[in-house]
Amino acid sequence: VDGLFEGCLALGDDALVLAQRLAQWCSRAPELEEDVALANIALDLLGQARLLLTRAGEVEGAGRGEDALAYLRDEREFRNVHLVEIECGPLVGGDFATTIARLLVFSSWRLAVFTRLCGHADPVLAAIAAKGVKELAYHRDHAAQWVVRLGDGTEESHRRMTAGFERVWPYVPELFDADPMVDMADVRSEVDSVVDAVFGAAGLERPSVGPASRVNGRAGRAGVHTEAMGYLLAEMQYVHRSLPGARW
Amino acid sequence: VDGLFEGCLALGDDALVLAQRLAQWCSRAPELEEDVALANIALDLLGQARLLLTRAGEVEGAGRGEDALAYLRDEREFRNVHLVEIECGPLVGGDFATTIARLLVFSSWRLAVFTRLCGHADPVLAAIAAKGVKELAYHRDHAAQWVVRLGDGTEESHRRMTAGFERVWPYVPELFDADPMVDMADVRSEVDSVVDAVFGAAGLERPSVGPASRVNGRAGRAGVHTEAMGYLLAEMQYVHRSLPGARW
Amino acid sequence: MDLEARFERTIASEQRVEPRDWMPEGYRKTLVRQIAQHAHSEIIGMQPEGNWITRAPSLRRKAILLAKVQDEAGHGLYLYAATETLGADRADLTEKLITGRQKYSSIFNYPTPSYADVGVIGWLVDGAAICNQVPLCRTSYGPYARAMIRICKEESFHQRQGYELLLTMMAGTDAQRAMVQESVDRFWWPALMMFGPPDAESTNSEQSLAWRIKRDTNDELRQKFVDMTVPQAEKLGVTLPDPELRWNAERGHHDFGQPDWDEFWQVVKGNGPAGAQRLAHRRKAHEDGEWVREAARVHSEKKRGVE
Amino acid sequence: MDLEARFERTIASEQRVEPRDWMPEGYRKTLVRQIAQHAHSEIIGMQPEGNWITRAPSLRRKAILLAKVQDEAGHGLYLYAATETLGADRADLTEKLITGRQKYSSIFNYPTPSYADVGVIGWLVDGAAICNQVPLCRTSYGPYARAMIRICKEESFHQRQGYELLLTMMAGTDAQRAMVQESVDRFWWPALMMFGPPDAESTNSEQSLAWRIKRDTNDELRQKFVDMTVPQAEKLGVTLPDPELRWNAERGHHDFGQPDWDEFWQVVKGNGPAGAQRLAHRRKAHEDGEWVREAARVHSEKKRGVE
Repeated sequence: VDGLFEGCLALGDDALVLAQRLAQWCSRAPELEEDVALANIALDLLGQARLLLTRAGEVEGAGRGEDALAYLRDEREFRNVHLVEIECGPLVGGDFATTIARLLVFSSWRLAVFTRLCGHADPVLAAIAAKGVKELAYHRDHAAQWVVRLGDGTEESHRRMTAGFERVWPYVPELFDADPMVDMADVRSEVDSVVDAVFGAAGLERPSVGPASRVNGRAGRAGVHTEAMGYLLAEMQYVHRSLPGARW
Repeated sequence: VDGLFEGCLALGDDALVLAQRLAQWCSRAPELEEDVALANIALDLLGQARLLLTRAGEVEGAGRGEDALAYLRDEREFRNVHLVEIECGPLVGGDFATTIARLLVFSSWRLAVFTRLCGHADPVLAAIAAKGVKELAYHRDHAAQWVVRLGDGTEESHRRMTAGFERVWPYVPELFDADPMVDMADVRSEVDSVVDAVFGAAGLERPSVGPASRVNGRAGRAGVHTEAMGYLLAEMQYVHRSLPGARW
Repeated sequence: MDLEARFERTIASEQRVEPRDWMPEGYRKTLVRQIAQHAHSEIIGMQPEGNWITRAPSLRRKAILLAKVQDEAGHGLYLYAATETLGADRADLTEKLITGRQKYSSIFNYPTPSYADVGVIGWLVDGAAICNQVPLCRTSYGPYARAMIRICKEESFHQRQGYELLLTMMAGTDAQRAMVQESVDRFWWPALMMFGPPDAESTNSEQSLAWRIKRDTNDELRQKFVDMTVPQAEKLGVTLPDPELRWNAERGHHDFGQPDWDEFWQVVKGNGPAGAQRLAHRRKAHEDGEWVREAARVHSEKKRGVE
Repeated sequence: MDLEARFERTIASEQRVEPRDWMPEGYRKTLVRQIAQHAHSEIIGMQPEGNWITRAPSLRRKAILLAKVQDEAGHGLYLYAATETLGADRADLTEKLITGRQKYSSIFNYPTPSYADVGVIGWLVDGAAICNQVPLCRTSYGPYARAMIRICKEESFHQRQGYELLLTMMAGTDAQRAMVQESVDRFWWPALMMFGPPDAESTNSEQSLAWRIKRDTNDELRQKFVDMTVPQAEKLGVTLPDPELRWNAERGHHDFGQPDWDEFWQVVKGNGPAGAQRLAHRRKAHEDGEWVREAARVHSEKKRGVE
């Protein structure tokens, strides 16, 4: 299938990088139940990443497995969107609300994409998508519940939730870049209606900030990343790269 | 000279790691003049590190130069004290006051040590020490001036300066561990009197927090580091390690 | 028959005390303190291993590690729930933890500077914890015993995963083997300290043994752990860093050296190598989350008001 | 002779206007805006390269890079000092920067995802800056011209260092050469944009040329830059990513394509790929430093009171 390698890589990288970001919350969530929930979501995404990268490696046929793809590619070979790599807390770049804002948009988008991929010509990708749909529906609902709680909660939580969406909003349009596998205009209208409904229930306004512009038209899907990505990869890949030939 | 390799390595690692920490302030200092000053101090320490690691490599005679020692050793082979590796701001672990507290203690100690090393039997080490003495005197005075300003300034700055010293104090005793090159009891009394004089001028009390205990008696000088060190090394070494065979 | 006598009989006949049953105030307090300390240990214990999630060297190891640390959060939740059956309040216990008024296991005040520590914590630290905890599955207080049964099952699974990581590393490169040995050298003595001070210096133990909250002495458990661990170390191919360690055929047990008890007391006092860091981390997470918990509370009150 | 005529004569005779001299309000305002914008560019310009200090792949490169970024802070200091000779206030200008009311060079809103960017910024970005700035060494306002002489000298040094890094990398491994080419591909068009929009669309230029604050048009400078850079690219062995780029013997200049001016205006408007990040970084540093500046002020007042 044409573009299958690139498609699996892009979706795999999205999941891998967001799992990495969510794992940073581990032992730092606002309550224990949320620590468990965020770890669950990170584990689901990590599982999706492993299946997708493995499939990408098989399709490529050059002998690269999930770990070769995750640990031995350089930054410009990663195909994830900017939305998953930017810092949204807990340490810098945001807070719990920012993390939830990203999760709502990302999981709504990914659920819409995976739903459509259930009928993909590649049976392996179709099966990965079918499994992922259930997980992503849970992620989206979890995020939506928090958006409503925080949007509706206190003045401070409303302000933070608003700021969180403003922080992530410039990175949303990249999600809808034309894709050979899925009709993204269609996905966009689905995501728009989900997000608008959540905004309505939470008493939030859709942010008015414009999209982040690109570098000669290129962004994450074309391998041009934000400055946060290099630090993320250095941390993720360091042990693997510093012990060449090791088995784990 | 016995212990020369270990001595140069320890002093070189101290300087390298603190230079790395200070460089994180670059573009983040409270005012432009201080951005320039902290970069100057980091550059001096980086220069000392390069000379000391180069000398360590020569003494070892195994063909390792400054970059092999800086970029290709694993964490447990680093010999710096914990004081220089812990996070003291700007991003996490402290603020400008914490950074200044560490700098005062470290540069007072290092100045006392370098003064004594000017007469070392190894002429290269003695020359490095002689050059460093002038630099370190400036670092110490710069830090002392800030401690006085912040200790004496506002209620907030006094509180932060106090907290800064409490943060770094548990890591101070390691500086005075017995050393074959220098009489550390002597160094300790010199440092004590410098620091006490600065505390006096700043209206600060000597902190009462106890020393951080060790791991089976071992700390930084024995290659057992705090958890901050692994992240620092991953960031510092990643590019070098991911391009094997490259020349720079 | 009076309440105290009935309670004593329940204990003596190895039956379980349940939340609705009468119990002496000392029993309740001791239990709350012990279970809370155990819960705190699970929560603080997320940090030393959590330190490696973002850096795990394979995706499979990353998933295993994240799931393990998540289980620790789950254990914390069961245990706090058990304290609530005794009338304690989770928020209050958390406050006691972050202000240093209640302790947690000192082992978590040691740093994890190497990925091998993930394996060694699984093998030695979880191993020691299991030695401590298996008897608690028969502890006299029902909710605690039931939580321990579930926890011990999961801990055994974690221990096997840790040991398996070490087996894999020992079958790897020289650098990997050196990492494992270095980690064992660091964790061996702290693991022995997990059983608490020698019986001669231990307080609180006698009453706890009588109430069957505790079931073995510190020294008995320490011996059991050493005897269990030595053959595992041999199979692994690592050296335990104790020159006095040897089989004593007469006793039918291993003789072994004493940990540095001065270091132990320093660490218990909160001066552990990573002690301040662990508490500061927990405190920051708790304080940073305050606005979220407050918003959730306000939202749920508003919702209740509307319905 | 009236003040205005004397001012015009100073300008016309290529003499310098000094702080004590009378000058038209429009001249003063234009200068403050231009010099402040230049100062802001130096300060914001610390970030894209500063991004690599902690990760520089050799200690020598780390020292060179740190010294360079430090020089940029120094340039910012001279330039803010030049605005102060015109009655401006640094704190006020900083406020205008962090609230987005004054601009800085848009080039710094591009990210630096690769270590090769350090070299390419030195070569192309500093190279373009020098083309823009060399004429300013003869600008009509004395303090600005003198600051520019010093700055241009240091910038040329930085440019040579950047080019030297690229020569070293091109003589290295295939991976290093690929890094350089990828970086050139990203920075070529943004570097061309540094000369501003085409003359036909540029505002403000005419008066600035008349006052000799500016000395060449955007398109003249852009052409000069392209002509200068093409042989350097050949020597380096990189391809400039412009299919229309070729020597035009008739004009005695290179013909070249146009950058994406829509992207340019987006970036100028603040939606650059790293625009929000740059301003947020600067704002955070400024706000985090407020208590320090306040303490220093209070301390020095106390001291003055005592003496």
